[in-house]
Amino acid sequence: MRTLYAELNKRFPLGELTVQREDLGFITVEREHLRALLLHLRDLEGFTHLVLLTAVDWMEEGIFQLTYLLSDRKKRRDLGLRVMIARDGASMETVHDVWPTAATYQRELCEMFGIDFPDSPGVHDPFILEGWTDIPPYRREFDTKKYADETFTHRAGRETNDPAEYMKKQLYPDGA
Amino acid sequence: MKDELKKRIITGPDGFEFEVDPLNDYYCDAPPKVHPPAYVKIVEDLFNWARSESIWILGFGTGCGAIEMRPLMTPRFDAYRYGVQWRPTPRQSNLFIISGYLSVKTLKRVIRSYEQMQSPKYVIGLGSCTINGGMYWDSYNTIKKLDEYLPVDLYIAGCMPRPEALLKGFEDLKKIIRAGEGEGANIYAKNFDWYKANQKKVIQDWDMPDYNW
Amino acid sequence: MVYVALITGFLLILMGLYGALTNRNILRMTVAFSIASTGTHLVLVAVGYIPGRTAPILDGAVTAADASLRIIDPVPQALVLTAIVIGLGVTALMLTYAYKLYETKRTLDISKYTDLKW
Amino acid sequence: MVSTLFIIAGGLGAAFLLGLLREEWRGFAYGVTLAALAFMSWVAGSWLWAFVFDGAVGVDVFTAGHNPPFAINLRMGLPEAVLVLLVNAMGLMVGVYLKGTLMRLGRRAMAVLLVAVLALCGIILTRDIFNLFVFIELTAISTAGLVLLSADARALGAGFKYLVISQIISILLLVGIIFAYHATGTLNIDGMAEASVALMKGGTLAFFLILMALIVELKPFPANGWALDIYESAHPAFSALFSAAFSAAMLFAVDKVLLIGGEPWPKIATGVGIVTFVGSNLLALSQTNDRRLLGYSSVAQVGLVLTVIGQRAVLGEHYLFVVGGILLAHSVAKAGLFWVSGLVVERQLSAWAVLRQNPFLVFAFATFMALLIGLPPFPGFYAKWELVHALVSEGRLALVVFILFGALLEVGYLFRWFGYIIKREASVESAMSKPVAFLPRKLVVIGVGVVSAWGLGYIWGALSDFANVLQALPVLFALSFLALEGLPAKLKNTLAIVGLVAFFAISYENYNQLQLIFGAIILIGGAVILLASYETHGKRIGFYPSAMLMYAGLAMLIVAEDSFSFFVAWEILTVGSYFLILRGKFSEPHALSYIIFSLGGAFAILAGFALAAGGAPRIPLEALAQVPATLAPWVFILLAIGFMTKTAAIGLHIWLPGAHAEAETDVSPMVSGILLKAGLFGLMVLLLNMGKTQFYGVELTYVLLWIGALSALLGNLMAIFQEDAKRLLAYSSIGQMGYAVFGLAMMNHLGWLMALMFVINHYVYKSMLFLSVGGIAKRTGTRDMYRMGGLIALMPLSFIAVLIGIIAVSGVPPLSGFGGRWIFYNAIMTADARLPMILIFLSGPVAFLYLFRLIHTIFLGQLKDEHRRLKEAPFWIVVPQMIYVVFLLGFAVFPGLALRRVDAFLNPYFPNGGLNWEGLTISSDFGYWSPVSIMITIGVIFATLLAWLVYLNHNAQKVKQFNIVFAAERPYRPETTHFAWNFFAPYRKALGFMVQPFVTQFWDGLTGSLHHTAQFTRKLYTGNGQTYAFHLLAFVVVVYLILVGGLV
Amino acid sequence: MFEWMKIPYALLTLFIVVNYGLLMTALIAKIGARVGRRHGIPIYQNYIDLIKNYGLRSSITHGFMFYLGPVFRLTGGVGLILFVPIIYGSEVFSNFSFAGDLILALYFIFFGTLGMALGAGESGHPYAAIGISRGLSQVTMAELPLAMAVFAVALQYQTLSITDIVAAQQGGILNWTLFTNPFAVAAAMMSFLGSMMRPPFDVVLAPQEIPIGPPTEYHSSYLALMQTNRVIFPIAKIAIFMSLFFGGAASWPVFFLKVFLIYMVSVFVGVVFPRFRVEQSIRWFLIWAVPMGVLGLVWV
Repeated sequence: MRTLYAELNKRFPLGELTVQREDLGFITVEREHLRALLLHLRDLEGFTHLVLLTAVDWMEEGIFQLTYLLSDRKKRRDLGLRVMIARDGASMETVHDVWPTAATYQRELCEMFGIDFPDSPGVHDPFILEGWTDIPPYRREFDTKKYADETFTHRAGRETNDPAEYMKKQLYPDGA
Repeated sequence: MKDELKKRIITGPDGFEFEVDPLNDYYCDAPPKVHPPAYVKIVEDLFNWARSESIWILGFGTGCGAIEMRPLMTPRFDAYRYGVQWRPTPRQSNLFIISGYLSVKTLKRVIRSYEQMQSPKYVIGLGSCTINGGMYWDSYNTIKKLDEYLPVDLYIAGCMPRPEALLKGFEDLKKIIRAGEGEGANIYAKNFDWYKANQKKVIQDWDMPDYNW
Repeated sequence: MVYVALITGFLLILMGLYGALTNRNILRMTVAFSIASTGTHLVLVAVGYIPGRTAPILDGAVTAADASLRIIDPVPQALVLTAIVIGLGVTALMLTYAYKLYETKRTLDISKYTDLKW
Repeated sequence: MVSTLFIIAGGLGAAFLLGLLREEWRGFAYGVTLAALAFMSWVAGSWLWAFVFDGAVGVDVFTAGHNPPFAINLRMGLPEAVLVLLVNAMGLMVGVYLKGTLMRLGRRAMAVLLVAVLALCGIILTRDIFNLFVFIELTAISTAGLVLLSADARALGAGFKYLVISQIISILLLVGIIFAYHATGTLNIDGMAEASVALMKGGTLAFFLILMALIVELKPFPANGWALDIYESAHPAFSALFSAAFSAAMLFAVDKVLLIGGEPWPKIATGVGIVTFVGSNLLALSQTNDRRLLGYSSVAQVGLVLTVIGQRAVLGEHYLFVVGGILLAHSVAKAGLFWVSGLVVERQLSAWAVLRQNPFLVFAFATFMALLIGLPPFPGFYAKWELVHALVSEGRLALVVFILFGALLEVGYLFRWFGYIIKREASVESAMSKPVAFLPRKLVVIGVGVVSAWGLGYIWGALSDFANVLQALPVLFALSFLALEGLPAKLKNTLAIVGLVAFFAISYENYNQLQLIFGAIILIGGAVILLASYETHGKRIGFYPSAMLMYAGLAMLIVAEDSFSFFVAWEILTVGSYFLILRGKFSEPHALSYIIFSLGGAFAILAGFALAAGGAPRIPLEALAQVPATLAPWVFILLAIGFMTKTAAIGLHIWLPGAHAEAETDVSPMVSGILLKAGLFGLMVLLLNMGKTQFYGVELTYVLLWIGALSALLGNLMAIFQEDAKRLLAYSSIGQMGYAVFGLAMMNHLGWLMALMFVINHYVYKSMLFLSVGGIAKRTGTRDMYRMGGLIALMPLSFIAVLIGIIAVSGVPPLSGFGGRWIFYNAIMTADARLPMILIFLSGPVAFLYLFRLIHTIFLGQLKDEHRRLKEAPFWIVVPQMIYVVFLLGFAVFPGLALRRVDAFLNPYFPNGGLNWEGLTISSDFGYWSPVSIMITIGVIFATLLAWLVYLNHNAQKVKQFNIVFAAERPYRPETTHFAWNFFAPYRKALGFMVQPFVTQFWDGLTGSLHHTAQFTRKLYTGNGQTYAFHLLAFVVVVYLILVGGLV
Repeated sequence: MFEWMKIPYALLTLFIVVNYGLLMTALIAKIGARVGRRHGIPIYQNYIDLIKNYGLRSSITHGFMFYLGPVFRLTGGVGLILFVPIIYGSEVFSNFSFAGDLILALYFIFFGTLGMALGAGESGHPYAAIGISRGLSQVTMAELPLAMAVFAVALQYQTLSITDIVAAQQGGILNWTLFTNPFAVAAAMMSFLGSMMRPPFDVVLAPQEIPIGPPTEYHSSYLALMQTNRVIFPIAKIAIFMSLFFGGAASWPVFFLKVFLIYMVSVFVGVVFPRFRVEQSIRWFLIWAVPMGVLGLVWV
């Protein structure tokens, strides 16, 4: 993994490398190098598979972190590329032409985080939220509980317990 | 709303132009009717007995409970013994098992399928999610109380209940039917506006007729 | 003598035809055809000629009475006269055509006049 | 009577007079010219009148008061009179036609025209061989002069080439003449003929040269490039003269000269003629220039006449009739076509579409075309009949084959051209939008041509030994619609219906049972279909003459008693139906393949009849039974092939789908429901009279059995893969006809009964289905079934028609189709062959597939957006359908009404295995069937159950088309929800190999290779005058070598 | 003159056949279940289902043909049973066989198919159309060996009357067509497999792929009518097979037994083999059944 990083670093200006496992690492890259890097990884380094594309909402920093997780099946290693983009008017270049599967992930990100991917096919079509009018639900400013309370009727008499506490009480009623 | 559902101007083969309103022209918009039981009691009793002994389930797995329904067909549980069998189309089914949580998107399909079943028809809510949301009680995208949206005859609690519980549920449902209390379809028709209001509250892009025949 | 004339006639015909088929120039072709017709005329006359007799002209030398014994067959003579006249006409027409053709394309090469074919 | 000499003198005198006139007096000069031509024509006409009506005998005119050989003599006999009249009249017409050009060029041009005409008369009249030479040279010179009339600069080159050729010819001729003279001592043709023996001793070559010189003047293939160039570039009026009059005169000269030669020489004429006929027609296939095409055609026709001249001995007393028929037909037709070509600005064939602006011109073209091809009632038809019969009786079969093949080629390109005229868009330059003004003067000339064409037809009909086609009532009725073209279509339709019904009423008495069935279908059935024609508006020009011609042919066919009248009827119905089919919007190629197959089949029939006749001019149809055993199988095969082109048996079927599918709404049922029956009728006549026939040990009916079975299976299989509803029905017709052929070929009582039942049923349900589908196509604007769907509620009547139709077709009880199936099974119980049954067994259920598809994809399934406001099919299209529905229901219950009579009719022919009609039950030797019981039983059960269901479901909610269970989703568009396209995809996967278009590929390959041959061979004509001269010499040499070889 | 007594006799036949059919199909379902080590449905389950479906309260209709579909279907079944002489030698149970012979029966089979297809088509459901397309494609090819076998039998006995054919097979088991023309019978039985809508030829109904195929939109009493037909029709068909190939039946017990055994042929095959696609089954018929039929034809 480190050799790969060293190799890549010769060609692209890369951020730091986080090695999670021997076969799984994450690299932070600049947005403008992403595409070239992806193509390089896909065509020359054997990362043929886009495992997933997901986002993390760093609300406090005002950024979204996009993670492109790639897999090299021959060498059994995975590499995640992190790209930071601005949270306001979030938008990112589409990579569906590199991996067609990306279109689906991008559609999901668009719906859940409100990140736009111009030119990605069907990116604005509803994915699982048909007729959603509120702000995208995975943004952290979205208050799920409040929304659920307002939208859905709850059955009276429901109790909520902390499972650990509750089981403790059930199994050891004497507090031992 | 999808483009296909919007009104459009069509030119006929003879050059005549006219408007097509898909929601009106392609879908029947009659409201459901209340179907009274047979006039003669003994006939109704016979029918109810037959209904209870011939429960055809709509094969529609909405949540994780669908996994629990499959074993009923296997030799171990063999629900066929009780006159229970699965049908591939709502038209021919009598029992709709809501097997677990219902997302809003699925609810729309469930309503549609339910309305396409013929009366009398029954609904079983399987698992806690259908009762009060269960572990999804605070989810932004699942309904919490099934009977707000559909007339439920029977709930089977658990997360998830085992197939045996389902079999027991069938037996209880049979009793309900035989007692002439499985009138969910009529309740739905009677309280149609209320159900619709509830449904439309969560389904915000309501783009179908009120009743899906 | 008769045979000489006959053979000469046929030679002329063949020469004429050969010339007409090998020369591309329209004027040359016309000339070649003239040669060939001359050959034909020669053949005509030669066929009608009987050795030792005189021309079929009834004058002092030949009287009407002995004409049938003294003169050669007059019919070919008549024919040849007609043929010559006609040949002249045709040749004249060909020359007219040659002139007209030349006016259109400024060439006398017959192989250039193949607009019509197939 | 005026002396013949006045013809020559008149022309010559006028020409001299013209020379004296002042250049400016053009009008006067023109008047003189026309007057001279008219005078010459009058002289010729008066002679002809005298010969025909006053019984005058031929006279010889001796010039200079001497007898030949000392003087030139002219002869005037009947043929001379006819030809001279032809030449002069043609000259007169050309004079009129050329008015503009002549006035522009002045008196000299007029003089040349006069000289040309008189020279031609001279060629015809003279009996002196040298005089012939002189006239020929005169002709050559004047021709070269007249070529210059053309505005086309290329004509110069053509004229020069012609001069080159004529030089060579004159050399050949002169040399030949002088040696012939030398050998015989005379220049008189008759004298030479008397001295033939002496001539042939030493002067063979001399005679050969004379003959070749004349033949070469007739433009034999392939030494005829020069002539084609003239045709292409000369003024069309002159080309008319060149083609019609020159050829006629030269042919007569050849005919005269051949007298000298005696025995072996006519063979040369025949040989050269037939090569020319076939070769030129073949080359004409790939022509796109109209005048050059006409040139090829002219050359070919002259070749045909030459062929016939060579067969003089065979024809005997009919010689003049045959030669005259072909020659005059050719002259008038070709002249007419050249005149018409003068009205068309552009030279490619499709530019003739401009003629559409004037229906008269279309009619004229059709007349000339029919005249040229020899369709009834024109002279060529009678001539062809006589010719083929005579040739066949002498055993000259190869010649017949070549003649017919050449004629078929001619049919090909002429009808293709006609198709262009009717269907093609005129090119941009001659913009159809602005009507072209046709000069009335020229129209009159063409009109004279048309009138003479029909006149000739009448004359030849009267002269023939047979009934005059133009006196047959049905034909007259059909032709009378030509005169009524100006009336509105609805009125004409009424007349037509009344005519058909009235004719049936008249003929009813005389029909036997078989004829009655066919007669009822053709006349009454035709009238019912015509009801649908009330739907059309306007005048519908061209429809009624064609349709009535077809019906006339059909009506004459079923009452025909001898081979000739049968064949006449056959050709008439073929032609009529061709015009009908051609009316369809996109039917041009299909109509063409229809006419080619049909006329090809007709030629086979002609040959078959000729073979069977054995020298007699015609035979009663019953006499087919007495054909000697050695010939019988051949006759059988030829006739069967001919008839099967109409029933579209597999292999000969490729014309049918397009022709039926592309035809107009009310035409499709006519050509499908009625026309196909003609082929069946033919087969019935054939089988009734010839019965089982062995061919090298193979039973021919057994072969028919296989053909029928294969047609049934493959027709049906192809039908299920069609997307086009009418095409589907058309392919189904192939299958249905296969069934009928199969039934006939079984040669037993029930097989025939089944075939007849099919005849009735197929007429009814195919007409009904075609009308129904046609009505729907009219409303929806498409014939593709997958574009329709869900029309049941909008077009309930059409639906009922189709429903009843498909139940009847598929043979499901209780409708009448079942009767057919039942009889079929009983019939095959006694048939000898078992294996072909398997194919039939399969084709039955397969039929079910396409029928279901028809009803499903059109009426059921999803209604499309654009069809939501459709109305029921037009009233008049629905009316006949409802009549059919009622009939089908009635026929289902009481099939005995028709079948019983047929059953009785068949008894004499097939005494065993008839049906027993006692009570309500029909029984055979094997089984039984009671239509009434079936109907009642099914009816009661059905009604009971329906009542029960309605009772249970009386309050069912009526829902709309998208209220379907769609896996919890819902459909968005009807197009994506209607399962219709490629409906039987699995079938294609499994059995698609059986519907590979092998037959189409075969015919494509055949026509393709013909075209390629033509394309390749015509490169021979390089356009170089020298090459042409070389061709000529080589031709002479080759013929000589062949001749020497042949004589040795 | 029509004997009116035939009507009650016919109703009696119908009654017996319906009840037998209901029980037999349940029994066969049970046997199928036992193969899968289940208990399966109760033997009277078919009655309950039938009553239940007749007793449903609501229904919808897609149009006129939608109504007619089941009517056609059941008319086909009932008509077929009435046109076939059920019990050999019995005047009472010969029903309306006087109306027509074997050919009538064979062609009348299509009556219901056609009506059903039309009704299903009217529902507008693409799955219905797909199912019809498959069903028709398959049945045409399955018909071929049957037609050949029937023809062979008719030739063999020189009659098209079912009664006569049965008569010719009397007098011992070896007189059955099964033994006198085994090839024809083999072909016919293969065809039989193809027409019974059981594996491997049940792709028409494929419940998960094209939910139940043609009847996908049918419900309530429509479905009940079709269910009624589903018990009558196979029995009628088997009765024909039995008469043609297996010596017919001279009494009801023999009838019951033979029908059951013949039905079991398709069940045996069905529980063992997986499903064919349509083109596969067409090829199968062409390769195996058609040659059998040819042999049967040649054999006669």
